[in-house]
Amino acid sequence: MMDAGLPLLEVTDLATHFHTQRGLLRAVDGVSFSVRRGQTLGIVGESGSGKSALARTIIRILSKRHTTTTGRITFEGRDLLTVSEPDMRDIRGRDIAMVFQDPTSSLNPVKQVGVQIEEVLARHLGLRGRAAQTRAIELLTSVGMPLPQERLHQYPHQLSGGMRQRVAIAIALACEPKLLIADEPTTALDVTIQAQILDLLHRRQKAHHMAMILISHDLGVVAGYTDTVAVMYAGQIVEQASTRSLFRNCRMPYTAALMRSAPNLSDPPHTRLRAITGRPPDMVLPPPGCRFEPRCDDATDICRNRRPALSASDADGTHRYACWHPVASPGASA
Amino acid sequence: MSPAELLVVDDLSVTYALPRGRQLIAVANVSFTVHKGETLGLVGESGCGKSTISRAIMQLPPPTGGAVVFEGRNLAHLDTAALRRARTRLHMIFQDPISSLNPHRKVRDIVAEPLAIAGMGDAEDRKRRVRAALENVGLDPDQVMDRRPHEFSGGQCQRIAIARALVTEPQLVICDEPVSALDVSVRAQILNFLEDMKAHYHLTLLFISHDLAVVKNISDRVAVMYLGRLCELAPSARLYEAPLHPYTAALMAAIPVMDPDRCRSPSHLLAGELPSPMNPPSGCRFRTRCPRATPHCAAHEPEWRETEAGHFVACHFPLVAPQGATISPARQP
Amino acid sequence: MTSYVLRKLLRLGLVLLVVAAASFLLMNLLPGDVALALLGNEATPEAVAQVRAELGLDQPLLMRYLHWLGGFLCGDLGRSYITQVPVMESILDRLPVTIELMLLSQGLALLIAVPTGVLCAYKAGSRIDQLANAVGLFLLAAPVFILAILLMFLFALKLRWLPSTGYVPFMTDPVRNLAHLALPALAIALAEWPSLFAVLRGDMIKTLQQDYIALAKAKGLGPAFILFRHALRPSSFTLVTLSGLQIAATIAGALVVETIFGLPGIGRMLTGAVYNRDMMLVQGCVAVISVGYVLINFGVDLIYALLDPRVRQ
Amino acid sequence: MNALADDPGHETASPVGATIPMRVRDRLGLRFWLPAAWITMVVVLAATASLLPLPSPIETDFTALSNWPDRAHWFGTDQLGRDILSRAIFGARISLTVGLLAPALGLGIGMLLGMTAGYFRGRVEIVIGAAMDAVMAFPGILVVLAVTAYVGASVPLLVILLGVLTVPTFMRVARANTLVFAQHDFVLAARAMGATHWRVLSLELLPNVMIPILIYALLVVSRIIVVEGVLSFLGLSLPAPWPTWGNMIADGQVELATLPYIPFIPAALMFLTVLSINLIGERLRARTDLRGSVL
Repeated sequence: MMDAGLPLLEVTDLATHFHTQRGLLRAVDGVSFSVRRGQTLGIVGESGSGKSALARTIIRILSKRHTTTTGRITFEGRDLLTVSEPDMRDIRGRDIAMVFQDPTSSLNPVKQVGVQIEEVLARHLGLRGRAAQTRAIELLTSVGMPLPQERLHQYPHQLSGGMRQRVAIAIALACEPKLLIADEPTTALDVTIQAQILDLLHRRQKAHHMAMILISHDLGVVAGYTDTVAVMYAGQIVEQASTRSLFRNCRMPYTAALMRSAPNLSDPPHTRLRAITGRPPDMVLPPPGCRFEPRCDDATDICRNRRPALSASDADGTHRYACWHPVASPGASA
Repeated sequence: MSPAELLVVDDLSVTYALPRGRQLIAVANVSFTVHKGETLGLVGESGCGKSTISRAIMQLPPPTGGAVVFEGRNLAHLDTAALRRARTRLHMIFQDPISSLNPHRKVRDIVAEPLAIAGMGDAEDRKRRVRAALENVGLDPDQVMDRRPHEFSGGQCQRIAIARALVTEPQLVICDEPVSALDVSVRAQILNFLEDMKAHYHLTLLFISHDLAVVKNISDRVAVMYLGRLCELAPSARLYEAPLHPYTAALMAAIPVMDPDRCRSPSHLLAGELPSPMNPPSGCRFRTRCPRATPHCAAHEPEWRETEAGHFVACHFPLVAPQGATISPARQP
Repeated sequence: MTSYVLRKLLRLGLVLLVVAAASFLLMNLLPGDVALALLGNEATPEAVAQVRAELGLDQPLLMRYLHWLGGFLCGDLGRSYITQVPVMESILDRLPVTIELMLLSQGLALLIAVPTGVLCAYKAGSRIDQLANAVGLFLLAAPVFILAILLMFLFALKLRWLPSTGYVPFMTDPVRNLAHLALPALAIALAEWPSLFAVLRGDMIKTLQQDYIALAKAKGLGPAFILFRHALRPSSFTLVTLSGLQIAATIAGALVVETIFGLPGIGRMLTGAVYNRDMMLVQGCVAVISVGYVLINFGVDLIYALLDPRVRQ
Repeated sequence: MNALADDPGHETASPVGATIPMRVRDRLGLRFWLPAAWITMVVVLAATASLLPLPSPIETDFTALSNWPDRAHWFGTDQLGRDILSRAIFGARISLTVGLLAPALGLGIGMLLGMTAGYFRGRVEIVIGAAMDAVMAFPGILVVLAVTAYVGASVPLLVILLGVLTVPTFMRVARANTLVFAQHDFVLAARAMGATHWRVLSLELLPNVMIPILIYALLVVSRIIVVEGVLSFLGLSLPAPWPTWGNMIADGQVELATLPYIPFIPAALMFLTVLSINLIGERLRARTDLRGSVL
């Protein structure tokens, strides 16, 4: 890679605030990260952590009337927040594509599958008619769709959930984007289908040397398919590391608690789960200090009063966490 | 029937009539027993019929075939009054805690409803029981009794729903995906809490979920369903150590594990999609996606048999047991 | 699709039979005697009996119905009691005026409602949306006859831009024809607009929140393409159904508006027939209008199926 | 899923033990109270019309023909010298009687049928649906025209006819809401506890269905007032010389060019009344939490 040194996407101090009746809701509140070409970044968080809002902010599809966005989103050297809307439309679908959570609602119910694929081809590649159709069939074949030719004239309701998600992926891959944002792409699917779809995304990504942001609430999903992981809590990234380092060596109590609270197949039956008490904070009135403080076992006064910055824990600075009292790392002398 | 057998589901079938004379067989010939004091997990993907079973047990509507025997009595044969009495000993908890509480009623009325329906106790007695139930689920009765469900979070609503299920001190509680709508952190709270309640009230649970990890955690025994039929039933630990049915194995392999180093080979992936329940495959219903399927599987429906004590499977070619002994398809129990 | 159309056709046949039977029964089961109504209370019993025989009223109900239905199917609706002109002839004479009025008004209503509905949904909450909603609220409160009188007062009597009453056939002079129909059609259209607008706007706002609109944006498609090619069709189901049902309101509007503006349409004829207790004419008008209404709603069902692939199965 | 799919706001009710969350209650405001005051005034005047010191609404006064509004006759007199204020107040009686009673009748029957159809489904629903379709196959106004042509117009007849004609729409709203709420698990939960159908319908479903249907009923009231106006405009409501807003407008329309106040005063009253009801309905709809209801 010529520019392997430069990240493809660099997000700096990004904040997205929704205007609600109750006040300003800080869905994304000061988030920074970067994604390199061909890499996969996982973003993990519970519902309400701001991960979907973050994805929609990056491709700028949130309503301008109801949101305020600040910060910088540098994609291939351009700040997406200052790019004009027509230019942004050229980027969406061609350079950055997105796969949504529920394929039942993310495909237009009154349009044939083929039309929905072909309109991206027409929009960005100028392909129309027979050429577009041939390409659409190729795309459907590449996402493992049985009988692709017949699918072109079917409507979404005639397909199963897994197949609909394959169509959504075909649409996303149509212009061979440089970055794919997959927002909980398998949450609405059964486990066996989830495995198929994750595997498909992984293979297509490798084939196109595409960068990917894989958003999920499930640490297990993220563990298997990402290079780096960012953990989000209450609109902020609280820990960020290479996937291996995060799962082997997590420092933020929230990440640790999240890992412990999910039941594990390898544990014997009736193993007591280590639940996190309480609930995520109200994002209209977030706690002034660390946002996890009200639920954290190790919280002290400093946690209540001062917000911890995202700081590096290892020598090369790739493992970073925001915590005053990090979990002891087995390798480090804390 | 032994006294330990609290609920016996025998050859249960649920069939829906569809327009133009078609039939949807949602559940076909399912048999299992729930012993007093245990937790039986029922696991399967969407559309496998697990929720239909829970409703058939509750007689909502009664199953189209087979019998549901609770505390030694066939529920389908009970008259209205007797069935209503039986329902005080048999309760249900639902997936979506918010949807399972009427938004227009106060918590005190919601929790008292089973008592009111069964006509148990006088007003004073009911109030006392409601308070006790709310306290037991960790809610302060004075704080919550006069509020309505929308003022609570999902996890709290689930506690209220559990208080309602426990207020008549039932024997058996059917939990239909009780934690699927909750976030990971809240899910653990509710799962722990169900274990506590089970101990406190000496409950027996039938726990239905699509999530194997959750089911394994809470259950003593686990039954696996696919497309309206049981595939396998075994003690929880045993099932996970040595699954016999290829579907069970595939289901386990598909669960994402929190380990970045675990190898994910595509060979573990189950190919294809769930066939339509309106037109299920002949013979073994899993054969269209089964890596071990042979023409024999298409022609013959596998028998439900016990391969070792307490381990049942319905498969012509079960997987090799870890001891190294192959269970040949010809050997009958 | 074929089976859907066949099912709807079967239903159409049944509904038409019900409508025919109901139109007939309405006139024949209600208390009161047509002959007596025609001749007045001082009529001699002999005269009444004679009229009853002439009208076939002495036959059993079923026979009368079959006789009437046979006539109805052949386009024979009997003769007016008063003018003796065949009912069908009078209706065919007046029908074009009413049909033109309804087409103009419904077309005008949709022509205003679709762009305003789409625009206000896209800019929901903005000034223009608030304004449109306020206008809608006011128009919704203004019955069609008040609008008609107001329009007539302003544009015909005060400003004298358009004629107040009268009618010129389209074939004679298209411009004057349209001039005569402009105010009546506008009155009905303005009365129809608020509900069509509100329904489309509401559905469109819901559609615009769907994930497939987010996906359309994520594809890089422009707002006009998204609004009209992605969002409009799934948002128009209720609108289509409503504009079929609204024909009923348009008919009520036509009755009044034709009377106010002196248009020689079927509505004015029906109102006159009601005053004159010309039962044959009333029955004929009711039957024809009802059949037309049923046919329009059958057409609406078909359009619905064209719009939404999910209902075809 | 909307743009705020990840909206953390939905999990924000404070935990038990902390302060009880205040529901954001915006005030009803002038847009509610002004129309409400107007409706109250119209209702009170109409109800006490015969007790008020008003000139007779039907007696003609040839000394005061077509007087423009002045101090003696606040709203002027019509071509026959009748006091328009008095006629307007008496006319309000008809509008309100028909406008309130007909929807009440329709709501009663429609809700019963709609809840039955939506809850029991199956054949009951098919039969009720078909019956409603048959009623709706006719343009309602024609039925009223035809029947009044035959039996002669009267207020009770109008109430019954218009009431019956509103049954299908009430039934649809009731059924749609019943369908929605019947799918909620709380209905299944009640059945699982052994609640009778009657208990489920009256305790679990009725409170949920009632609110959207009452708000819808306000819309129907305003619509029926308009329809009564159309009918009396066509001379098919109360026979002359008794006043209704509709026939006052019709009578006045003849002299529209020279005496516009005669039709426009009752027209304005009717407009304000209908507008007020719509405003109240809109305000209540915005204020009430109709999550999940179908309207």
